[in-house]
Amino acid sequence: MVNPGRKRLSPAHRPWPLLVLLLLFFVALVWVYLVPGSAPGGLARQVDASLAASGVRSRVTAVLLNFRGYDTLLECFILLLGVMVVWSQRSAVTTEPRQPAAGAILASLERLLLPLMILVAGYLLWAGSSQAGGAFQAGAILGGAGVLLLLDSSPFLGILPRKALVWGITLAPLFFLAVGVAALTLGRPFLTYRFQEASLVIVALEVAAAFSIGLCLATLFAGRLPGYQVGPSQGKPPAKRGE
Amino acid sequence: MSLSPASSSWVIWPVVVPLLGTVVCFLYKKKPCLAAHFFAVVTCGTSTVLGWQVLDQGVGRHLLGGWSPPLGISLRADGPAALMVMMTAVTGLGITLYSGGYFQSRLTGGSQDRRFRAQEQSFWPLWLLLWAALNGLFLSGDIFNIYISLELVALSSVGLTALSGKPPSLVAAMRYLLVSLLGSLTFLLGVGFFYKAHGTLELAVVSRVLAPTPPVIMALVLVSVGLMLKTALFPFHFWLPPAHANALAPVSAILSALVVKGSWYLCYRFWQGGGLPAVVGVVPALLGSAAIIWGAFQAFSQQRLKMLVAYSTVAQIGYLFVAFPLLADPAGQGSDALFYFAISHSCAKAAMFLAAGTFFLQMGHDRIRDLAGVRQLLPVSSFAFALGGLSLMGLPPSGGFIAKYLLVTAAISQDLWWLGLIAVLGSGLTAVYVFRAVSSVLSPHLLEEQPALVVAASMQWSALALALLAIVLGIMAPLPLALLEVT
Amino acid sequence: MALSPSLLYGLTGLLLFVIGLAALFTSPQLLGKILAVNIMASGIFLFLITLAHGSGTLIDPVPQAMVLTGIVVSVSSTAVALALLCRIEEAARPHGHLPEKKDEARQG
Amino acid sequence: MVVTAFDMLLCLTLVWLAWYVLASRDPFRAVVLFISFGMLMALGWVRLRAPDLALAEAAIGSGLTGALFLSALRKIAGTTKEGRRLERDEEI
Repeated sequence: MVNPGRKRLSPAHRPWPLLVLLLLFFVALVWVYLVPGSAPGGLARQVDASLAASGVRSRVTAVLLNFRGYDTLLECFILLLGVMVVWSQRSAVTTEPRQPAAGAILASLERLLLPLMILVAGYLLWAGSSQAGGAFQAGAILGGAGVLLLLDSSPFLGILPRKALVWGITLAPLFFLAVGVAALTLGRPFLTYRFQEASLVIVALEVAAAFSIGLCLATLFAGRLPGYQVGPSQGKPPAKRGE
Repeated sequence: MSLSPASSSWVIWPVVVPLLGTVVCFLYKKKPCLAAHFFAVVTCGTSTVLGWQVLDQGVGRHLLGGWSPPLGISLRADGPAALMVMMTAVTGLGITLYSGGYFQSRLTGGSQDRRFRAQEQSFWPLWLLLWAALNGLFLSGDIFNIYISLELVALSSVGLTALSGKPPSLVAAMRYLLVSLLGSLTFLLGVGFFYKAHGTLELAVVSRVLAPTPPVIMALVLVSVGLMLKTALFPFHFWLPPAHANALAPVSAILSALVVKGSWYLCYRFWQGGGLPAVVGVVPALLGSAAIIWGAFQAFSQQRLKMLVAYSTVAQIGYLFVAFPLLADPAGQGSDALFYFAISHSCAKAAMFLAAGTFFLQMGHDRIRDLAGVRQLLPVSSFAFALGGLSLMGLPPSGGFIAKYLLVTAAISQDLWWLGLIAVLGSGLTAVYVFRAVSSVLSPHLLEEQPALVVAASMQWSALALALLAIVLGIMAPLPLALLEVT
Repeated sequence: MALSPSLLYGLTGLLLFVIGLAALFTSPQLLGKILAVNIMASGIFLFLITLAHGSGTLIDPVPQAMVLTGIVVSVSSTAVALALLCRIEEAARPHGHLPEKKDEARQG
Repeated sequence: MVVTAFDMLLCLTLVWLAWYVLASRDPFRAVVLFISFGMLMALGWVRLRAPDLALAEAAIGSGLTGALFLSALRKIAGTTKEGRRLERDEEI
């Protein structure tokens, strides 16, 4: 990265023919985009018609967690997959420069921001049923709080027992699967929740999803397996060759 | 057209079971191998149930969340989808059995053991998640859901490719990831244009081209290009050989036998809907023909066995697209030929890559010239490799022969005789490079020293089972063809 | 056709996609390529959202849900790409210690 | 709704920033520009009446992705002998 041009995938440097082709492609895209579609409005009407039966008042949340809940299930697995791949690629050398302690600014920022972030996450989760907000945003804020802690070299991911972390990460996928399989055993299609339980199930799913998403994002940022961290502080050799 | 009225629960299990297995293998770090074998067998069982039910009751549907299509997502199990799920199940089970022995054989009590154990721990959940995503891809009836499944397939394949940790495989995995992301994003742009044109994400509606308006054509082009990038069709094949050849042995088999079939199958789905003139199908057919010739030429000039097998995949992907012009006639046998290529290539290529991986592990290298004499040491694997090669060439009793026979008869009946000519020419070219590899593996040359056998028996026999299946597919052709009839 | 905000943002999105595509092909650095993919994704998201404004006041929530999902997918793939990038840079270090040949041979 | 000068300015800035991010030779500078690109995208989502997305983009698309890029840069700099100087305060 520091040596520009040391590694490149394509040897071509300034391929003008390519740029001309891309320009033509852009013109074609714009031309097609300007042709009016035959179905303006998309699925808005269908969503509105079924909103009452979905158990939530926010239309986006209804789509995400009820109408297209299967997409959201797979999405939780994508985050889990990200964590699995990042962990499998753990670095051979963890000579990451660990700063001894954060500066005063970061420390006070953290004291001020952390409770606020957790509060905001809770609010977003609660607001998600009726207006903007929901599990993803709340999870993202929680993840942000985790990143802030990690920036301060707080070893919270390291202190956390490995089991707890791993279970926390898989909470949302497991819970989603459990809800789906429960519906199957009751003789309904996968991930069906009827109106009476819908709001309850959706709230529970949202809490689980927010929690897991937050933990996954913070773990992705940390980028290493807990308990694996080999730092000078632990007195082990700093490099595990050949990992 | 037979549709079961209610949602049939057997449609969803082949997706749910491996997903559960992923979580269990991720949590249960002590013996992930045991858990993975259990879930692989159960997935295989549910996939067989799916195949049997489709044969018995016709097309199965599952409305996820109880919402019907324009609003919700539906899974649809028809003949082709069921055949692909079955193909993944059978090949996947063989690869799972092989991997168990493979990871066991690599533990020698040396300093590398810790690293090999870590690789095994990461391998099992990634492989099961990939399996679930492939099944989801084959069954899905919603194009945005297909996008998510494609991303799942791509990311887990990249993770598996990079698992070996060698610099060449890391670079190959990075290139694979970038190409995959480019393909997915192009696909997503196409999904956007489809949504603009049709106002729905349902695959069955979207793939039926009634009036070729500019947005529909643009969407189809974008989706096809994205999928061809991911399938590594000829001009886009550059990323495939290094990624497939430098991965761990079971991973090479997974990538070559199964992963490329996922995006190819979707391409078929978008083209088979009908309404496209036969002339349009000539473009993929020409690219496919180029792939057959170029891939065979490159395979012949390789020095490493795994590179040879990887370039042979480039050539065989060509066959998967050559029959596309035949799809314009729904009564023709074009799609039968395509699917027969897919399933027999899956078994044969998995067997060849698994056998090549066994040679590599035993000998410590895979240079074709120095492999002479390996037959004495590993007779079962050598035989499996040769049988796989026979099926690729398309010699009579094998599945590859049936596929080529179907292709040639369909091509002649539709007056596209040049397609048949290419299939025959391709067979000849395949024979040349397969002969080069097999003659070295089976040569009567004696090894100077007899090293101790380090590979587990399950590694040899699982490869042989897959190779035999590739041959037997030629004899039991009526069964898969009957399954394909269900649409 | 009058230029509505959604049309303007849609065209911007398509332009971003093409710019990202160009950079993906021409950028000499891997980090640049990863950034390019992210910008392409942003462009597509912008394009998708404008599809929600088809008919006047009623906004279609489905593209919004699609984009929300897409954002999470893209952060996950970016994390994977960056992890790989770190490993590659590490392996290419001038004084890096790569595993010895003997061990490499056993990875087939 | 009509196109306001704000929309025009926002779109132009987005395109200009994207170009700048991708043309920049200095990886650190490119990443910082990318984070500001994400923040402006969030503004765009507000204009397109998608507040959910604005929140998600600001938190995930810009904030967390940016943090990921910065931490990757730091790791690379840490493994390279003549790594680029990264001061602690730059990372916030």
